Amino acid sequence: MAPGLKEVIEALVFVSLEPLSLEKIKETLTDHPPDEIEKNLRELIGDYQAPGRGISIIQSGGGYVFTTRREFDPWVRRFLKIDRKSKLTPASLETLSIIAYHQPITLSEISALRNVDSSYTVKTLLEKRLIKITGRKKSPGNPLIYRTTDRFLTTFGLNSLDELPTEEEIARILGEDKTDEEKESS
Amino acid sequence: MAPGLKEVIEALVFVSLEPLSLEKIKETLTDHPPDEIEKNLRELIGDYQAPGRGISIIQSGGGYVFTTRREFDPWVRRFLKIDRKSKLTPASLETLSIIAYHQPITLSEISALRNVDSSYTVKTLLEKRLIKITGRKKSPGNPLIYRTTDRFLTTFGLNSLDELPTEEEIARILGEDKTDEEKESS
Amino acid sequence: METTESYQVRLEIFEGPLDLLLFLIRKKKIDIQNIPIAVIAREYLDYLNRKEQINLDREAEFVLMAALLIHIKSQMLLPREEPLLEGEDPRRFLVNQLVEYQKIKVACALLKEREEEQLALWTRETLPLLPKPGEPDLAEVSLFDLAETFFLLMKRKEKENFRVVRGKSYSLEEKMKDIIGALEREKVLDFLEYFSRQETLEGAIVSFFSLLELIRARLVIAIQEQLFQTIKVWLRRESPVRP
Repeated sequence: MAPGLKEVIEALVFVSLEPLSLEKIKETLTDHPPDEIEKNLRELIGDYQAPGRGISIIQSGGGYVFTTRREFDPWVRRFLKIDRKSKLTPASLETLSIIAYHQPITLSEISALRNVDSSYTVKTLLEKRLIKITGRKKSPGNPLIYRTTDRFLTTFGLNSLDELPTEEEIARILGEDKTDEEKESS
Repeated sequence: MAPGLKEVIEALVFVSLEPLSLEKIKETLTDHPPDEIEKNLRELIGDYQAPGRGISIIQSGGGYVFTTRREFDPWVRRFLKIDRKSKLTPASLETLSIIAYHQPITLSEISALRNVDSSYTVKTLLEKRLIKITGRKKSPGNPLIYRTTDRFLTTFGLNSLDELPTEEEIARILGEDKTDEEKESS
Repeated sequence: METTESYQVRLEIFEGPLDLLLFLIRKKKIDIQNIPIAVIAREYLDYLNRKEQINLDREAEFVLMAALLIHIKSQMLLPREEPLLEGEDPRRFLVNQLVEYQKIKVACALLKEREEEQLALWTRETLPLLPKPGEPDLAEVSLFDLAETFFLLMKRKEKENFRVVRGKSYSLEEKMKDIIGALEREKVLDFLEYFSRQETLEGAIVSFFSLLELIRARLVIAIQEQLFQTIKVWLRRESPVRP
């Protein structure tokens, strides 16, 4: 094992404000074999999982990032004098889910799926940088199209869009609901 | 020793936006005796002084703050260079937006619009190949004229410059608040 | 007051007509693939009736859905010579929409759990200490950032009373006359609207500078109460009358 490699990785994850991808670590440390880097990264994450730590490294948004540990949330909030981090409103969450699953998507397609004019929530999501405009659709009127951002991924602790709840998961939950209802009515 | 106190302090130093003073820690953790807090803080700092760490806690600016270790500075700098290469500063973004909407445009026209000498940002954008020189203007001094590149289009997901969001579209998105307020107050 | 309240009712309880419909279907334990449209239409109308005030602006989507339900109901009551084929069921479109919406609702619930988890984790928001002061913060930008930056820049320029005239196709004088003309007809001009009506970007920019010239020449009064809000323009008379 190259001496100091784990420490270098620790320093890099720390200076990166955004989740640091494995590719970027490898790109920076070209003089180390990729498998050495991966091994040391795993060790580093392991070190932080040991008891007695206030911070840890999580994988989110396609990379690695330092965060405080969940159990210290009350103290952090007391310290920062923040009651609660603001949650998304149901309307925003609904619109965001639609964009996440149907991207790239236009405003009128979003509104059609929700059956509600969604321009206001789309604007809010743009402002929160959870979605972005990425071009135009080749269709009459050439409407702007929207996609989710990397910030969307980190907000939900996802590494990529592939980690969104799958059709099967959704179907299973819908199925469970149904059997519950049947039980109730029987 | 109070269990978890060291970890809480670690989490607080980590999230603090400025060097965290001992007083502030004591203010937050009023349910712990001050000498316990001091003892745990010292232990925490000691933990990070052990070999094999890439970051440490130093005393600076009237408080305690995380920093990367001096010996990893070369790697950190190399990383930041790679990390920042792919991004734009606010100044670059401003300059790029002017070129996008006003092309073909000369350097002095850009500088006039920004009220700032823009030769440095123009140079950066040229290096990033987001803009290119396409000739000279037939005017006194024959200044060079700039245009955006195909790479600019792909970066922003556009097929052609006609697809840039129009004033109407941006106004509509940014102006949504207004109509809502009007509706509500009516 | 009522408007705000009904708006909140809608926001907090039902995100939209599909949400309400789904609620009624679940409450009645109805199979989504085979909705008894007469029953559900009655339930839906009952709900709308129970709400004391329905603001048509805000609740237009709910009313539209009621109309759709009644329409489907009438279609289903029409006597037919031959029974409907599966694909011709007038409920088909609505059912498809509901099925898709139901999936989104589940996805929402799952994402909400994940959001909750993430809310308890705190990341650092400041750049770590480095021996030399860093460059300004960099950010990845989207097309929206690009466009927004430009238009905000243009707005800033306007405040600086800066005059840039590009392109020969637009004359400042003509635009100024145009604005004055519009003001004489309409008394008050919503500048954002006027600005949006311009066919080209250059036309829009020139209209901005024309407005500036008019303000500078003390021919008009322009007021913008807040950033992003529209600018209202009045002709200046001896004693300007503000509405």
